[in-house]
Amino acid sequence: MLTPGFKLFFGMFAAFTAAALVYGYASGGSHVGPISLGWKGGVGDHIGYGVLVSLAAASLAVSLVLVAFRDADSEAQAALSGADGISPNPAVASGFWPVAAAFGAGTAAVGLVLHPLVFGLGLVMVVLALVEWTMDAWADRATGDPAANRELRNRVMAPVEIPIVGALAVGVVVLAASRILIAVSALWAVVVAGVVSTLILAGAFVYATRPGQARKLIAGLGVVAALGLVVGGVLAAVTGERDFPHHEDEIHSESGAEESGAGDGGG
Amino acid sequence: MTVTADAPLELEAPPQPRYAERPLGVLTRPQGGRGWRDWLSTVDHKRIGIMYGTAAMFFFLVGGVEALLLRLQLAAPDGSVLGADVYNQVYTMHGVTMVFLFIMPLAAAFANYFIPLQIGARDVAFPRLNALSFWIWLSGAIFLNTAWIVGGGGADCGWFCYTPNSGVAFSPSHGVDFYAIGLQILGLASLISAINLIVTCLNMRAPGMTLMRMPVLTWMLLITQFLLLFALPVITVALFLLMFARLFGAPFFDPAAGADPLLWQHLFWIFGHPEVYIIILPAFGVVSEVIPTFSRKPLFGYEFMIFSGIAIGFMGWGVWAHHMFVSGIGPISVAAFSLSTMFIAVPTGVKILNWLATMWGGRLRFTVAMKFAVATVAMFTIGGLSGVTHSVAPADTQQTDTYYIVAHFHYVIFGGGVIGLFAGLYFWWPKVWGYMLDERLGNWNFWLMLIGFNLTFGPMHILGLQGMSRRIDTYAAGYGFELWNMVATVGAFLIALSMLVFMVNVWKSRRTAASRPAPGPDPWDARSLEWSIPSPVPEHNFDEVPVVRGRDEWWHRKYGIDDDGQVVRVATVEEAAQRGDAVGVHLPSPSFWPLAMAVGLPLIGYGLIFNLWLAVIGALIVIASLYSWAFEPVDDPDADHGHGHDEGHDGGGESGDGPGPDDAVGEVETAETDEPAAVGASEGQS
Amino acid sequence: MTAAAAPAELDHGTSGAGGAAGHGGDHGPSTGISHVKLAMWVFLGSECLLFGGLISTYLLYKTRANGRTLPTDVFDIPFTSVSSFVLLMSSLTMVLALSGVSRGDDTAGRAWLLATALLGAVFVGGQVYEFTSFVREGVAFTTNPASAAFFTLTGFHGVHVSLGIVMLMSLFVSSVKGKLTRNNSETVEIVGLYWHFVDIVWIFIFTVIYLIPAD
Amino acid sequence: MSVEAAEADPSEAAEGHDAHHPTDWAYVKIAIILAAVTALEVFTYFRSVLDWGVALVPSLIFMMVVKFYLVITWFMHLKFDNSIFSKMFTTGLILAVGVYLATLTAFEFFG
Amino acid sequence: MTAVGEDPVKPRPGAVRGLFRSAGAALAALVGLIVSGCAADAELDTFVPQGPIAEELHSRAVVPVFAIAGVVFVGITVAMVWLIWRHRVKSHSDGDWPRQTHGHVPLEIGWTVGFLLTMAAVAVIMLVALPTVDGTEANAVAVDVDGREVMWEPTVVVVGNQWWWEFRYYLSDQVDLAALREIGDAQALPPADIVTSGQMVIPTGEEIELVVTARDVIHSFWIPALNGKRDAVPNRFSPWKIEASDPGVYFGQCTEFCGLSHSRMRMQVVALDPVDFQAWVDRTIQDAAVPADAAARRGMDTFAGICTSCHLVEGVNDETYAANGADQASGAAPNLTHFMSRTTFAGGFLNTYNPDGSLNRAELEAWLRNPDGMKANYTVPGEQFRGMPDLDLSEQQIDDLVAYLATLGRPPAGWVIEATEVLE
Ligand code: HEA
Ligand code: HEA
Ligand code: HEC
Ligand code: CUA
Ligand SMILES: [Cu+2]
Repeated sequence: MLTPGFKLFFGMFAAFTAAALVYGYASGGSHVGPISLGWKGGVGDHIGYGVLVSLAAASLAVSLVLVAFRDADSEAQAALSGADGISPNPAVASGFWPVAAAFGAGTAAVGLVLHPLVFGLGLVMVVLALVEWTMDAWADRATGDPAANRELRNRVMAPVEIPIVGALAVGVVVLAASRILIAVSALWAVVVAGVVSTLILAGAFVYATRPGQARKLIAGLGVVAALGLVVGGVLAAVTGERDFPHHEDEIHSESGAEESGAGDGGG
Repeated sequence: MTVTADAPLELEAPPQPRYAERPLGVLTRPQGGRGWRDWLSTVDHKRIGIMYGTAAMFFFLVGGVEALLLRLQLAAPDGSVLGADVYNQVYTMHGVTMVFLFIMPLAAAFANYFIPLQIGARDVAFPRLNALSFWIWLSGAIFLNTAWIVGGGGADCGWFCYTPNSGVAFSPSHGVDFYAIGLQILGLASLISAINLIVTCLNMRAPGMTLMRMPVLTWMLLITQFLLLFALPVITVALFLLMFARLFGAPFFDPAAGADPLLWQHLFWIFGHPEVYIIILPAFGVVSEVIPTFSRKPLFGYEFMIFSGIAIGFMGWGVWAHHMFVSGIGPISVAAFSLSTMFIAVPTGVKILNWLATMWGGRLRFTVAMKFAVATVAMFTIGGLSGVTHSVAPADTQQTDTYYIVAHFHYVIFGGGVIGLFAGLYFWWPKVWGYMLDERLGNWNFWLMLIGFNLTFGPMHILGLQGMSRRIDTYAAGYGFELWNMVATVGAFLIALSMLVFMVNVWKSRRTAASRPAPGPDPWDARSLEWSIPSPVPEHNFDEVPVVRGRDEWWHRKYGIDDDGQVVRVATVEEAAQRGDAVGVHLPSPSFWPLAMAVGLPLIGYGLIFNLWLAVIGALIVIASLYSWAFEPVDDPDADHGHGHDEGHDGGGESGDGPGPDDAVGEVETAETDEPAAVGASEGQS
Repeated sequence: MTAAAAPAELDHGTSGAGGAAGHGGDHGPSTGISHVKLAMWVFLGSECLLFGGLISTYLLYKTRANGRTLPTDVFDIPFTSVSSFVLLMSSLTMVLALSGVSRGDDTAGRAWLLATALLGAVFVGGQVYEFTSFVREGVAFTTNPASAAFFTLTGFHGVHVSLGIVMLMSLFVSSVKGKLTRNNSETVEIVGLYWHFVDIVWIFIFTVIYLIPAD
Repeated sequence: MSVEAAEADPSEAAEGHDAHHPTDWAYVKIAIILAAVTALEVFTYFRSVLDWGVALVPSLIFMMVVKFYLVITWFMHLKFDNSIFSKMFTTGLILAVGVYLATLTAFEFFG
Repeated sequence: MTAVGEDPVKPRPGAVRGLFRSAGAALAALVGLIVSGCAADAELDTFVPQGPIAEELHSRAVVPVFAIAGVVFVGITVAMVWLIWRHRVKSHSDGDWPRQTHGHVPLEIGWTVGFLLTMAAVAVIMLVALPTVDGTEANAVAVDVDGREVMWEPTVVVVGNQWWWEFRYYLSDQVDLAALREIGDAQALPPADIVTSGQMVIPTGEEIELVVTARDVIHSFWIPALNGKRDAVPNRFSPWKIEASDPGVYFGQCTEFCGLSHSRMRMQVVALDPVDFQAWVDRTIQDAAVPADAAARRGMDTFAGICTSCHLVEGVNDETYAANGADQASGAAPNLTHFMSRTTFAGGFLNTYNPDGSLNRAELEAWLRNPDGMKANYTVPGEQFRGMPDLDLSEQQIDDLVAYLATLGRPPAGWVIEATEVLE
């Protein structure tokens, strides 16, 4: 039985290990050095790598201890208290949140040395995971009725999750589309936007009007298209933007105000 | 005035809060009751109205103390009570506080409390949105005033905050940021409330309550809501631009980048002028209820009163540049706006004469409320007439930005708006609280206020014509300003004294309420529907939704006119009034989400000013509350209302059978299911 | 109920109609229309002044270059035309979604809802692209009054579209969960009104800001 | 701003809601018109092909108004719905157009 | 002092004026009485016009509209008092009900039309009076500029700054409104023949066109005795005009809130008869000269070292000034070339001379010692200055500077000094 405590620390172990690896290479390590704890080759920054590896080791150790002693495990507790069955408190639903939280923490730690953005990302992950985890844990014990518990959990979390997930979904489409458009030439941008929207229209039309087979086909195609969009977006982002003519030097006579030397963005 | 409703409100046994038996712990839906916590989650339009009123009176004291500081500084030449810097902040915050945090919410209090009662409804169209409006307003008000503490001082740019003086370069403290963001928050509150009340007026009227039977107060409040509806987006745009200019360096008002400083002025005054009618129309409505009651005559020329109100509302949109006569907009614009401005005197004059004609031949009984109402007419006329002297643009070049203007607008705002609303306070006090205000103290209050007011602002006419500029923190001796400034300061303290008397009156009247006879439903022998139900008003307002057959419905239930044209009583108040004892009337369930959502908005504000993370947290709170709200059923399934009384009871015995049990309240609720769509959309505002 | 004692005809109102008898005791909305729909229309009336203010700001400032590049110099009309077209077609899909839902045809409703949201997303994506390219070409938010007004106006519109998309997605989700039925098709109608409004604002912007040449 | 007309008969209004709504095909037709007008609008941009001269701005405005009108009447159902909606909306619209046109004009007259 | 009693304005055609004139005169006389009774020398009094423009404005616009408003006020008030007196009762007894009147349409129409007609009259008043302040009159003043006769179309460019006014005279190369609008920016005005601040000098009997603008925020130019006010808006050049009939000093105050020391932003117009005016031009068109006195020379050096980053003394430090530019948000500080020729300084707010005509050393020194103490300002290091900063001058430096400043320009006539005597 994997207890939550185990999950947390094992997640942290995983994250710190990954962090150590990334950091080992990123700071200038070579070959298999970082994988082999510096046995075959070296790592860049020894101190940082060392800290991360020891953190990973510590987490692993704690996680093992926790699973060995079966903390907070209802079965264990039942056994301890001498009851002959599992207590009416239902088993804690298993969840990935501890792992996610730990992974976030690891990411944040890496961010500390790598880049503030990564740190922020990690922090956000930790917070999100902790919130979700807490809510799950709380809801799981709220009443004796799992359905009511789920309901309760949803009542609290859905208002946060739905808009965020919705915004993320839209954000992905928007981001991917804009990356693609900006990677291709101006003319192609027109074509891409036109084609994509025509496809959406056509797809919806077919889906809405043709029952049966066509529907499934469209749904399938839709999934493919969505994947394509994401992949395209990533590719486009990697390719980078096309070249833009820069108009900086154009001077407009009717600007209204004489150019006062300071005018840089009018800030 | 305090929020907690003690003795008088507990006439009926309140349902006990049932937190204890609730199964699901912390996030349960509030149940409603009479404890203080229930005020936080209430969606009852009456309680919301009371909260608006209480908060407004609090801010009246704040703005009033600011005014007293101004008057102290100006009492004598070379005053040294406040430095120039502080003076500028104080007068700015005085204007902003009085306009946005006192008189508008006080009018909102009347709107919330009395529109549903006057049209015979159980609540407003969107009860939770109503609560939301209040909480947003309150959080905005608090936000605005925290500038004193965390913003490095209040805004110091004047209440119309002309650019570029309000840009970062010229006003580097955060005061103006608080102004720009705070007013947006307040605007959002008023916008939501305007939509809500418009729908309420149009859609929730009792059977038979046609538009041309609506009481004048409701009518004026409705017009006010339309003005708010259309004026607020304009200032929102202005504030938005200002905010972007200050926080992100957008050159909207930067002359060096070629921007035009007059853009702000146009946007501000397109809002600003309708705003002054937003301030005055509710008071007009109050006066139109009080004068007929105490003249024992119906309002003279009802239709003309309504249409002149509408006309004022419309014309108010075409005059804004009269605040810019000297700003260099060119002679053609000046002439056009000067002309349009003058003619507002026509519908306003129609109102004045109709009030006089109502009194003409009446039996005028001068209760305190009546005194206030009549004083409103007199004082407003003075202010209106000085307004007409401004409207002549060439003459205004001598007047603008002097104390003559300050005199004008205090006469219309205080003499018209505030005194008018005080008439309303005295008039409806027994309806709201179940006890009368003491008339003797009320008289002291009235006379002190009237005399103090005229002593304060009367001399400002002279000061202005003698050339005293406004917004100056000191003036020199020898220009002839000394005497009248001193008089004005003395007057201001008389007003303060009158306010103290008012507070004593409230306190004393309440303490002695139990030992005096209860006012009953209709202490003044009044005319509109709210007087047909008990005082204080029971939570469900009407036992039975009344069926309306004419104007002044309640009066007609008490009196008839015989063949000689004589008034005869057909029913006593006791016979005609509702008892307020209906049980189990279906009411919308309370909710915490409006409050929660309102808390998020100032966080966004602070975030924009200090640290964007805060804004993210604020936004999360807002969004989460919004969705929680959307998922929350309008009707709490766990709440036990009903008792089987629902059906048929509201139907009102005589009204026969409609298709199905579609009582007004039921309609509220089904409709409300979709509310978040509207909310989500209005979010786009901020 | 003693009200019955009231005299029979006391109507001084100008309209004779609307007496109790005429209404058959109906206590529903006095106008017979839904609160929310009325509220939405009232709100849209207000929005006119909001967008009007931003549009006017841009029109006032559109040639104030502060010696630098104007938005009009970098407009990509062909692309914006496609964007406009996309948004216009999303209005069509929106109506079809409403029509589907109120017919009880959930599949169609869902498909069109999703299509509307996607078209909206393509539009916003196009706007992000447009903004980026403008910035690359030397027209940033603070470049001059014209650019600031341009970005504020179109950005504000973009935010409106995005909010609309989130609403549409929420509808889509509840439809998938089976909570959006013919009975509450009015919700779709309300969101639709908002959506079409955002579309007509763009109709206005496209003509007045993009197509009419700035002299 | 009278809504007297709106007070006719609620039940009928509620029913009318479904009864008078156009068919999907009608919507598609409207969309086709809209698309065509848009195409025409865009066409004006290619002045090398056809120069509209002084007619350009008026025709653009005209086309815009047509599109605007079609969307609000058909897609937003103003044509079929209670007239109170139109009143609310057009009040805002007219105010906005009037007030802002006046403002922009005022900037022209500065002299 | 009442403006109406001596009203010299030829009666204008227009029924309205005739109608309301007598009532107006009576009312205005009453108001004038109150005003004059309490103000010994109220230099800002708007009811004491001193030049033809202000007088016309007063008699054509102010008096008639006040008269109409007064009549309406009296009417309404009398009606109201009468109603209250006539119809008041102590209490309402059950049987005592008046006749229930609901309205009277002819009456309503009647008073609506009555108001419409009244307002139409007010409209006529406005339209008649508007050209008084807005129209311009083509005129020219012969001015001798460095021995050259110039027909000066009397225009003064008025520039608001935080918190002082600058007045620019373009005599030889005249600029007009259109040209200035072409330039578009008050921070980039072309050099002028005479630049002064705080005090505008004009010839009597001539309509002076003003072009009002500002360099930083909005201000408003107002000399109540000579005309109403006009805002000074950055990026905008607005026409305005003033005219004084008699020689004298006319006081004014900036009336648009412009930040911290708005209340201390004042100005005067000194009207001189044409001969004196020419003499003033002759004096002030000259550049400053290097002083002979040793202390003043030391002062000049100090000035060159410290003050020229903001102040210009023409003929002495043009280059340094051009090189340093101004640290002000407005890009400008008062031009001190003829400092002594004006009787007030620091935004028309402090006296340059004592009443006996001697230099007001105390205030000048105090100003140099701590300008902020005399007139609040924002001079935070690192930010753009608005106002004159505290420069940490030693007493020696201050003495020297005062000695130097005293050499810049010559004092005006004694009566001007006497008439100015601003009240702080
Ligand atoms: C409650 C608020 C309120 C109201 C109702 C009014 C009403 C009017 N106002 Fe006022 N006004 C303000 C609040 C208000 N105002 C404020 C706050 C400012 C200053 C803002 C600032 O600068 O800070 C201001 C400033 C202001 C100015 C700008 C002054 C300046 O800065 O230069 C002008 C100019 O025209 C003006 C005109 C009018 C007019 C013509 C009316 C008319 O509506 C008045 C109509 C009423 C009457 C005329 C009296 C009754 C009528 C009769 C008895 C009929 C007979 C009369 C005649 C035929 C003449 N007002
Ligand atoms: C609703 C609007 C409203 C109201 C009610 C008032 C009320 C008052 N105002 Fe008003 N005022 C404005 C709106 C209002 N004002 C606006 C918009 C401006 C323009 C701002 C600007 O230029 O930007 C302005 C500007 C303004 C100025 C000009 C400042 C300047 O230009 O430099 C002055 C100066 O005297 C002034 C004075 C007063 C006074 C004495 C009162 C009094 O009537 C207040 C009376 C109330 C009280 C006194 C409260 C009661 C207090 C107690 C009971 C507590 C007792 C406490 C003690 C005795 C300490 N106000
Ligand atoms: C950073 C700019 C700055 C510097 C340096 C500066 N001044 Fe000033 N000075 C000003 C400004 C701005 C004013 C106008 C202040 C006002 O009226 O509010 C002014 C006003 C004056 C005046 C009054 C002028 C008038 O006509 O109103 C005198 C005299 C003066 N300064 C002298 C000096 C002397 C002497 C020095 C050098 C020791 C000096 N100033 C340095 C900015 C400066
Ligand atoms: Cu300058 Cu006020
Ligand atoms: Cu106004």
